[in-house]
Amino acid sequence: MSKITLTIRVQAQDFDLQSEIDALTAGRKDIGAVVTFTGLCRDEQGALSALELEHYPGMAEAEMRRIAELAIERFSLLGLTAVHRHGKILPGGNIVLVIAAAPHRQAAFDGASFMMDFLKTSAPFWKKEHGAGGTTGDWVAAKDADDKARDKWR
Amino acid sequence: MSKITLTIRVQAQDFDLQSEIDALTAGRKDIGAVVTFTGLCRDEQGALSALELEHYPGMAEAEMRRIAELAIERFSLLGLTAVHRHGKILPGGNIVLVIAAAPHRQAAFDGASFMMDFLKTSAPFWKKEHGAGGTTGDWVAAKDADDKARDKWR
Amino acid sequence: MTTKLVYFAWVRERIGKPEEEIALPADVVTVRDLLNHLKGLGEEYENALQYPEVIRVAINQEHVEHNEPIAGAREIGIFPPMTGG
Amino acid sequence: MTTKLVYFAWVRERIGKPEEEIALPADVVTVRDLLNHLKGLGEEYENALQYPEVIRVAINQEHVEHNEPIAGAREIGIFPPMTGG
Repeated sequence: MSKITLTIRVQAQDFDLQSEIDALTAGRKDIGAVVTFTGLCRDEQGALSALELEHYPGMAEAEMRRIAELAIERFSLLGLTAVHRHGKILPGGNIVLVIAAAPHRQAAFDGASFMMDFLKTSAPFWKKEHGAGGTTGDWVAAKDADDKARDKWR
Repeated sequence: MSKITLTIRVQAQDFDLQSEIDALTAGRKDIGAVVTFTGLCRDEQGALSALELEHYPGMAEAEMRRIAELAIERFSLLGLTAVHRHGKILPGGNIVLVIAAAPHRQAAFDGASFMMDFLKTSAPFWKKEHGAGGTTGDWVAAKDADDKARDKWR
Repeated sequence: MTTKLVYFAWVRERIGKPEEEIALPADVVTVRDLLNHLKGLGEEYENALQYPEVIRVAINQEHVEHNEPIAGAREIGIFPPMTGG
Repeated sequence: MTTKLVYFAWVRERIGKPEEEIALPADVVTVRDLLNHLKGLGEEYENALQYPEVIRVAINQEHVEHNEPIAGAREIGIFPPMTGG
């Protein structure tokens, strides 16, 4: 029986990808493929001073764990890590990290992609834009494309 | 016009994921998604002492660059890094790293997956297994599954 | 007996508080009944819950549909569609 | 005039050298002709190129099919299917 490593965290501070991977793979010889997804704060127009990430404490972690367990089961993953930041995040900064580990590459790619598609639509986080001029902007609207990305896994 | 960062390396030494990502994303605000793939040396049965990676110097880099340029074009990537190690690699050690950066997540996932599927079947690298008892084992056979994974992109 | 309600994002901003304990009438049975009841509590609730079809609800920190009964809920979360990740 | 041949993995091991310069007869026109010609050079070549259909060939470090003409090749690489990644 393979050991399955599941790590879920919601935190204000930044994360370090290599140390998160090391925590998942250290001392193991059964992992052949690790896929990571990092979501960053974009600001192509220079109109943004920061994104503010609000979350539902407790439920955010519980929902991420529920999705992670589905992904582990469906793709026979050996490990899954999901870290979501909250609070103010500057353009270029990290928002979310997902790491999926598996014996082979397709399962690792699918596991990470599935986790992100469901996290986007089900985990209780909300983004608000703060304008470059110090103005408080709008809450980001949910996208139909995200629902479609999720529904392709049915 | 967005700057596109393309990095291709074949090297004996290990790589550090976070610093490779930092090199790709530093100072940019147009990247919203970074997907990485790390391929590791597996040894579930404990029968392996090391994998030995042979490559065709010059052609290996050229072929990786050719595939990377196809991926950048096809998925409108903002950056792509591919690092492949050669020489002896111990079980649990890193073999290959691919990083794809894009404005949104689907392109980053597709870019990294496409790069790996073509790298596996087209880049001139060969794996030989060294047995746990000090025996020199067989060359790893090419897999039909890898050809199929590549052909799904046609 | 009271129920704890927690609000997030623009629902929280429009209602003007992050949470409250309220007593619910006996005829508030489902999530849909709850949203309609809240809409009657004042302009700020009306403004927040104007389009109940877009509002998401969690009972005891699990997503539920609008036809779910709320009996036994310790905590009910009310919020817009999620936009994390 | 000679052509540089480079061998990799089990093709290299069976032929017993990583590279060589050889003079090719005028009737060796395509990659397929080359593989057949090499098979006639001795047991080690016969052993390496026994199943030419699995052998991959690159001219000047680019993959080519077996019907490709070799005229103008500075370097011809001969190797098994790739197994990197």
